[in-house]
Amino acid sequence: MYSHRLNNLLLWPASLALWFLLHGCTQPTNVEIALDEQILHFGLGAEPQHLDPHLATSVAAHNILSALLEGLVGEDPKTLKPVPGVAHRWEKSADGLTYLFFLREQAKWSNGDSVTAHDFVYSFRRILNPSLGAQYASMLHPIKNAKIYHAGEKSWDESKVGARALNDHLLEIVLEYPIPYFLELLNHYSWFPVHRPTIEQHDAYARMGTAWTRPGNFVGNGPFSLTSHRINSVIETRRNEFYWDADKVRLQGIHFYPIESVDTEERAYRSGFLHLTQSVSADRIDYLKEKYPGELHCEPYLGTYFYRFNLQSPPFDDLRIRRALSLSINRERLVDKVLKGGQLPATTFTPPGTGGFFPTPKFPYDPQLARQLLMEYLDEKGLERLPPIELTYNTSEGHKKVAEALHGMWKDTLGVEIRLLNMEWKVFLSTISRGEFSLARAGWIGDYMDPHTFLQMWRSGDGLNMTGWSNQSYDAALARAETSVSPEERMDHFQTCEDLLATEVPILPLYFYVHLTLRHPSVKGWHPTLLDHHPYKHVYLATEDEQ
Amino acid sequence: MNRFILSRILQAVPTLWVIATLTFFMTRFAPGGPFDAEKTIPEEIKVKLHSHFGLDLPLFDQYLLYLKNLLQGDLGPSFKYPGWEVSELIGSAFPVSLTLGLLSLCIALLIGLPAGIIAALRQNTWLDYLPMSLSMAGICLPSFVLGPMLIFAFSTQLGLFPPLGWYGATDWVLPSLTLGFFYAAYVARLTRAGMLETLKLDYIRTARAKGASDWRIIFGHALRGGLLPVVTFLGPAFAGLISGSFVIETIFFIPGLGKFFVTAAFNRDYTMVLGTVLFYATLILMLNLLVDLLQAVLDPKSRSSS
Amino acid sequence: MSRETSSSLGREAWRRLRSNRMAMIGLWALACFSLLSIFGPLISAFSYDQQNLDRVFEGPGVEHWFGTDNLGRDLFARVTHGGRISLAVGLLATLVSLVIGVSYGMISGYTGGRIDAWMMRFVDVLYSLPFTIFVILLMVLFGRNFLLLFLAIGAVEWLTMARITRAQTMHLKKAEFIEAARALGYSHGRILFRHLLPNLIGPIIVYATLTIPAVMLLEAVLSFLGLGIQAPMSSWGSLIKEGAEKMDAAPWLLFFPGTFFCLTLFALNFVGDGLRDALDPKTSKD
Amino acid sequence: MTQLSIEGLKVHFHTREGIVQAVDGIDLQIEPGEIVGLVGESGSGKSVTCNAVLRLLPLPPARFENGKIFWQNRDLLQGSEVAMQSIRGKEISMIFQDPMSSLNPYLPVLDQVAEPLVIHGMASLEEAKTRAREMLLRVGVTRVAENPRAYPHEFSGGMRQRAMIAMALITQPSLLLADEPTTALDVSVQAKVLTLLKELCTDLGVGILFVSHDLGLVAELANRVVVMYRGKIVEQNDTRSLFAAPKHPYVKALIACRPTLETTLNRLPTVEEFLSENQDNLQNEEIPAASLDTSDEILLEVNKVVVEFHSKSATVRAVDQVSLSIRKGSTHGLVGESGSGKTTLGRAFLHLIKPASGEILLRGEMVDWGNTSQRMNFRKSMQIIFQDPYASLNPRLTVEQALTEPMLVHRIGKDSVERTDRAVSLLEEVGLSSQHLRRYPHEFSGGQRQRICVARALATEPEFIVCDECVSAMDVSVQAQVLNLLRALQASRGLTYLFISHDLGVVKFMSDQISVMQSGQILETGSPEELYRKPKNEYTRQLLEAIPSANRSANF
Repeated sequence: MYSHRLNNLLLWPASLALWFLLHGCTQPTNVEIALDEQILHFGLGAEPQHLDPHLATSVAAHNILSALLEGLVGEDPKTLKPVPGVAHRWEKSADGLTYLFFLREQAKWSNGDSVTAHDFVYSFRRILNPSLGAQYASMLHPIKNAKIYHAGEKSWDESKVGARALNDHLLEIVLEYPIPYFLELLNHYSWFPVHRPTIEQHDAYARMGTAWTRPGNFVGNGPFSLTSHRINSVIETRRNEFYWDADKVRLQGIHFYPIESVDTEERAYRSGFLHLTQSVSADRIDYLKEKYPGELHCEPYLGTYFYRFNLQSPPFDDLRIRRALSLSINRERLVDKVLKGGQLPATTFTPPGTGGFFPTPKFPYDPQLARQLLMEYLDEKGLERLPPIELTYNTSEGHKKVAEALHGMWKDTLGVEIRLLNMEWKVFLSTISRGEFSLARAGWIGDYMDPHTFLQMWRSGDGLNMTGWSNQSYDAALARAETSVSPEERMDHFQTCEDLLATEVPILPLYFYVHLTLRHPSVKGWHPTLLDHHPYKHVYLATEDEQ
Repeated sequence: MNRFILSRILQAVPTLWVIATLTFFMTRFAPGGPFDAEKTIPEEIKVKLHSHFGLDLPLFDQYLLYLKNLLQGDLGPSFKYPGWEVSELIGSAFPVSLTLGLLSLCIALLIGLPAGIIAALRQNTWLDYLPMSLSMAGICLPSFVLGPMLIFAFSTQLGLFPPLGWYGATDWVLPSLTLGFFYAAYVARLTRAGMLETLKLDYIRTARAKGASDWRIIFGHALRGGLLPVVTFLGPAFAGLISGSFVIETIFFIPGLGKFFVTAAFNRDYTMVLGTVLFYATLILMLNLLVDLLQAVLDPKSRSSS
Repeated sequence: MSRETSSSLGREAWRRLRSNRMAMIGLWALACFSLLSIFGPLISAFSYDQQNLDRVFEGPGVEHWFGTDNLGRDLFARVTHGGRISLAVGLLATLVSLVIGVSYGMISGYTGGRIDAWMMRFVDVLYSLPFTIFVILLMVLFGRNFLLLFLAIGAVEWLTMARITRAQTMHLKKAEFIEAARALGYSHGRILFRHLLPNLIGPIIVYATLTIPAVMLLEAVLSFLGLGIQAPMSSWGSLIKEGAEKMDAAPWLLFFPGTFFCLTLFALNFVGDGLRDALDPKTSKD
Repeated sequence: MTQLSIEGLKVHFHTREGIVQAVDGIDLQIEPGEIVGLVGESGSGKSVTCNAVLRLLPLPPARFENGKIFWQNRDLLQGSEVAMQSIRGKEISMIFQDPMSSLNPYLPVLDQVAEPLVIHGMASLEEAKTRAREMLLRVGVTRVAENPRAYPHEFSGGMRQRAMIAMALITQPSLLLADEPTTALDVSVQAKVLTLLKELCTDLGVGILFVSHDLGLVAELANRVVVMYRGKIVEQNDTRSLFAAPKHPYVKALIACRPTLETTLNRLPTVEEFLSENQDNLQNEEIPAASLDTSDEILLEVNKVVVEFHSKSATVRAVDQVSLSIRKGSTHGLVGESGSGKTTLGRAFLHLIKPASGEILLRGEMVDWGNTSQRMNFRKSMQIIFQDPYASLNPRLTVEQALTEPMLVHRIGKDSVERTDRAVSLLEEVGLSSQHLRRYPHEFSGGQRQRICVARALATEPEFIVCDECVSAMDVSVQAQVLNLLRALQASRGLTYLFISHDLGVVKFMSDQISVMQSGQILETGSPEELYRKPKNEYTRQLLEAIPSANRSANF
């Protein structure tokens, strides 16, 4: 009825497609250009909430702040042992309570100002200032009287806080009690200095959410300086010429990309957009191992994946049931067959090697004993079978997979029916903190290289305990570990704590985290570390042959 | 006409007020707060944070304060990114979403209109069945499937377009296609239906009786009437298009608005939730107005009545 | 009015539907999918949650017809089990949204005037409210009720339905047979539900067939918020979502649930079109 | 030389229900400049013939089975579509029935009128517009002079049809196909448009094929009349001879069954009666003056009724202070042209539209609308029959449902069996039978549907029925049947009618009293004879004059 000329309409989309075909020619990738430019393209995982070291709380923030700022000491790129940073040397008193830091005179802010001991005192004072409301202020509580000042009742001078600038380049820090890992602690961003004139210019001393962390305002003392920040897009840094060790810094800049989706991040890596990914989807491990054998890295990480029991309500008020559930988990199999990322089965709560602590493995796999314990319990209660148990977790593919796998294991060995309940993150948090759960997923990442960061949370009534478990021997052992000076003694006390956790089973450690990452072979000077810290000044980009 | 626009804008104000009020109280009654995290915050710091954001005031006072600020055009600071104003974040993401939305709209129209017109003219031939089946597929194919599929084909296999990012024109192609395809499917269906309806009308016969060619009949006479349902659909759809798509932004790593819409709720970023909701509502109200105006342009009858 | 006439009405429609070839193909396909969903899990040698950690990510084969997933579960069992849930949710939730949307839209359009304006402003408001927060609040108020799933889905999907119905109602209420009904002294309820509603059925059915896929995918979103299907149960929405993530490593994980999903929607579309024609007495007999 | 020659044309429609032989072998010639009237009722194939000439029929379902159409010795059915396009609008133009829908609502009228010149390359766009403007002024569409960008909806129906004529004639074609061009127009407008058409075509030397169902109208215009019936030509002759001595019974019937101003019969003859062997029924009694049995009791009275419509910009008074009283058992006719407010008044009688002020008294009583039983009682006693029997029946209800539902609502009949029985007797009363109970409205012809509407109106056993243009859309033969039915029911049931129509002949045939309405007001009221013989009002006189003379009296 209508003439064939209409078929011309079909040509429209076709010609458009052709146009794009011709123009969509391939360009060199980020990674290829980077060899000349020496720019590291870094998958950040998430947009950091704050770029203020005293307010920051995330891994993402650490990854950026450790490029922009430098603490009193630095880290060895392989061992993370303290090496000179802003302080070129330090002295420790015999009782382990007083530290003297000798600051190098060449240390400069990115605007050319000198970094002085006063800057550090100012920074400590700022983070401890109760008006700022810094979440990590307690990291500085080891400083003498810092807690008193932080409580807000007394002024800085009245509190006699143990941090003083003896002169422009000499800083004295007096501790409340001796801390073996004090120098390691200094690499946490809460100890980093801030530039006083900048803070004052933006009235940010006691206020969060000011513009001082914006590019153009931010003055740092690290190897890199902030040049641009677009939310959800990119944070760009450039080599800081004023950095005292600038000659050693080989990278010209680092670009951080907050790509939240692991799949997108993986595609970004594969297309040469990124040098490094923040993580890798667990389901992709097999595939990537095969395709990118030398580029997929599974590095141990200072974190434990576990479940909390709620001891306040049946059936987990009974030790036998808690033990039975624990004994019937084949952690080896969970790690090998389900997670497949090289994670270690957790038979202790503290990851082995944390601050030199290697706890004795407990939490065995013994289905026989598990069944026996369950039978005993059921007989005693006169039950036919255990009523279904609710397992609460926050929505995520990874958590779901583990939960589903455990669901299968418990069903097979014990015949116990588990109901999985997933929740949106904030609902999950508020549900757990109100104690409205019976079995709940949890994870803990250590803040510093010491077992204390793990074991302190199981103290009776600790805000993070939430299991309702309280044990006086545990509390006592932990208190002794905190005050003891001798490393061996401390380890013994920590071991006592671990033993108590294994016999009382208020929690169900499942596996130790690994840091799964894709890393391009051209990234050099990058070493696996437990805290996933990688001092950028040692990193550079080179092809295989040039070393 | 001006009076009409003005009265519509005045009507929008109470609607926006109701939306703001409901959203305000809904977000506050949802469990969990903006500062809840796995590592629980000490109580005294929480108090500090609450007082900084004014959360320590009685709820109703907070509400009044919010309205007061809102009237001055101040959406407040984001809770999640405290260094940033909500309006600033929306303002920086909107151009991205607008670009993506406009491109997708172009794609939707470039694919949808010809497909719908051809299908209508060649009703019950393969030129009808093929585009209509494809459009059915387009409607039921979720973007989280289509996106990765397009990436696999055009980026991984053919290496034509980058798989992610929002830096240059080549980055725009795949996300716009992904987003536009769904709308193209709808546009094709609506165009086909509208054209079929219009081609039956008497005035098309009049045009034929004048000796007009097919081309002239379609473009000179039929298209305008046939496109009215498409225009009606595109109003609200366009609001959806340019307010960003979380899925597509995530897949392609695009710094658009959609992410704020979704994550603000998950983060309990109260001000951001309100900001995005009000932004979206305003957008919808404005676009509905625009559609009415556009209809007036297309349809002289409604022009004189309004 | 009598039972006899209404059943003959149904018979008549059924007879017309039967003569529509595409609709019958669609209907058969739907019947097959439904049967497969009901009996599939029974004929499968595996249960949907039975894991075999030694046989993960196996492609389709003799033992596992559709292959296995990341926990070594049989995909055939999971797809058919998911069909039960997706079909039930898709149809029931769409029904809920239809009931709400159509009633609301009809009343709004029929009443007209100021009430209509207010009712539509209310729809505008609901369109804009944040869905995530809304669902979370629902769960806080009512707990994790399965019925809530329908309520939550209905709560979003009815809005568009209401708008469409309203527009059609406003158009239809000027028809002379509605005026005749008023002249005959019929009550508003009778006019709305006996005279307006049957004449709205065409656009309603067409829109409903487009709503079902949206609902099935929405179910997956809601399960993210913890409402709806809990792991290890499956639904097509969640299987497709998981499959999309593993598309290049294990394509069958997307292919099978995706195919079932798409074919069902095609079938529904044909049945919807057929039903619309069959319920319209104007369509010719042959 | 014969300009257009149709030879043995057969057009069939292949539908799912089967083959419809729309045009079944006709021969027709038109000489240059000749005006030929093609008359027939709906479904007779007249429009199909007309559309077939320009090949405007949808193919499928239509199919040319046989025959040739020669236009200046070229067979139009053989040429290509493109060749056809060059004939359409240039050599042969066409105008259509409904000027409301035949103009593109989205384009300015001027552009549309100019378009044929542009399409056929006869003028540049600018020149075409100038010429279109001249043409529009010539046909009396002066508005384009004020506003060249005026759109169709800004014009009245008559003006639009004038524009259509301008558009058809702007290329000075040799033949104009006019398909029911005045059917949708008011009588007074119709007369003007016809005059215009005739003058223009004579001036320009354009031949016309004038298609209409109205024999009287065709007689005004055509030199020669061709009558079609069921796809065949039953009679053709020059106009005068055809009217003077119709040969075919169908043609005789067509002439007879239309009520004219002169009609004084009690009931109208119908086509069936003419076509059937037995023509005895045709002997009809004349109505003796004032023989109708009407009482003096006033059934319905309206006082100073005002109905207003509010739009955004203005308030329109559709009915302005109308007062009327109707005696029980009588028929009150209401005549007026479209927009006069007669339909609104009818609706207001039934409270389907709420009057802004004034009172409506049934048996001298006001109805309290808040009182359910009073309201229901009012609804039961007052019914309405609409113009379009198709639109006024719910397409999804069977006849049985449509008829029993009012009984159910008004609690007539004790159970469904009894109601169904009553429905059957109602059907029989309107001339249908129980076998129609289970059918849907679309399965009936227009006349049958209107009978169903009548039956439904009767279902509540009303005393008063508003007949709102209830035969206006019908062919004369069907119209006669329905009018006869209404009169018969009035006689048997003692019904009171308000009979609204624009057709003065029909109103006169039906009514005891007639009111003439214009612009929402009643100009005059009187008995039919008075009104038609001695109209007091100027407007009434104009209305009467506009009627084609053949329709004023049966004896042409």
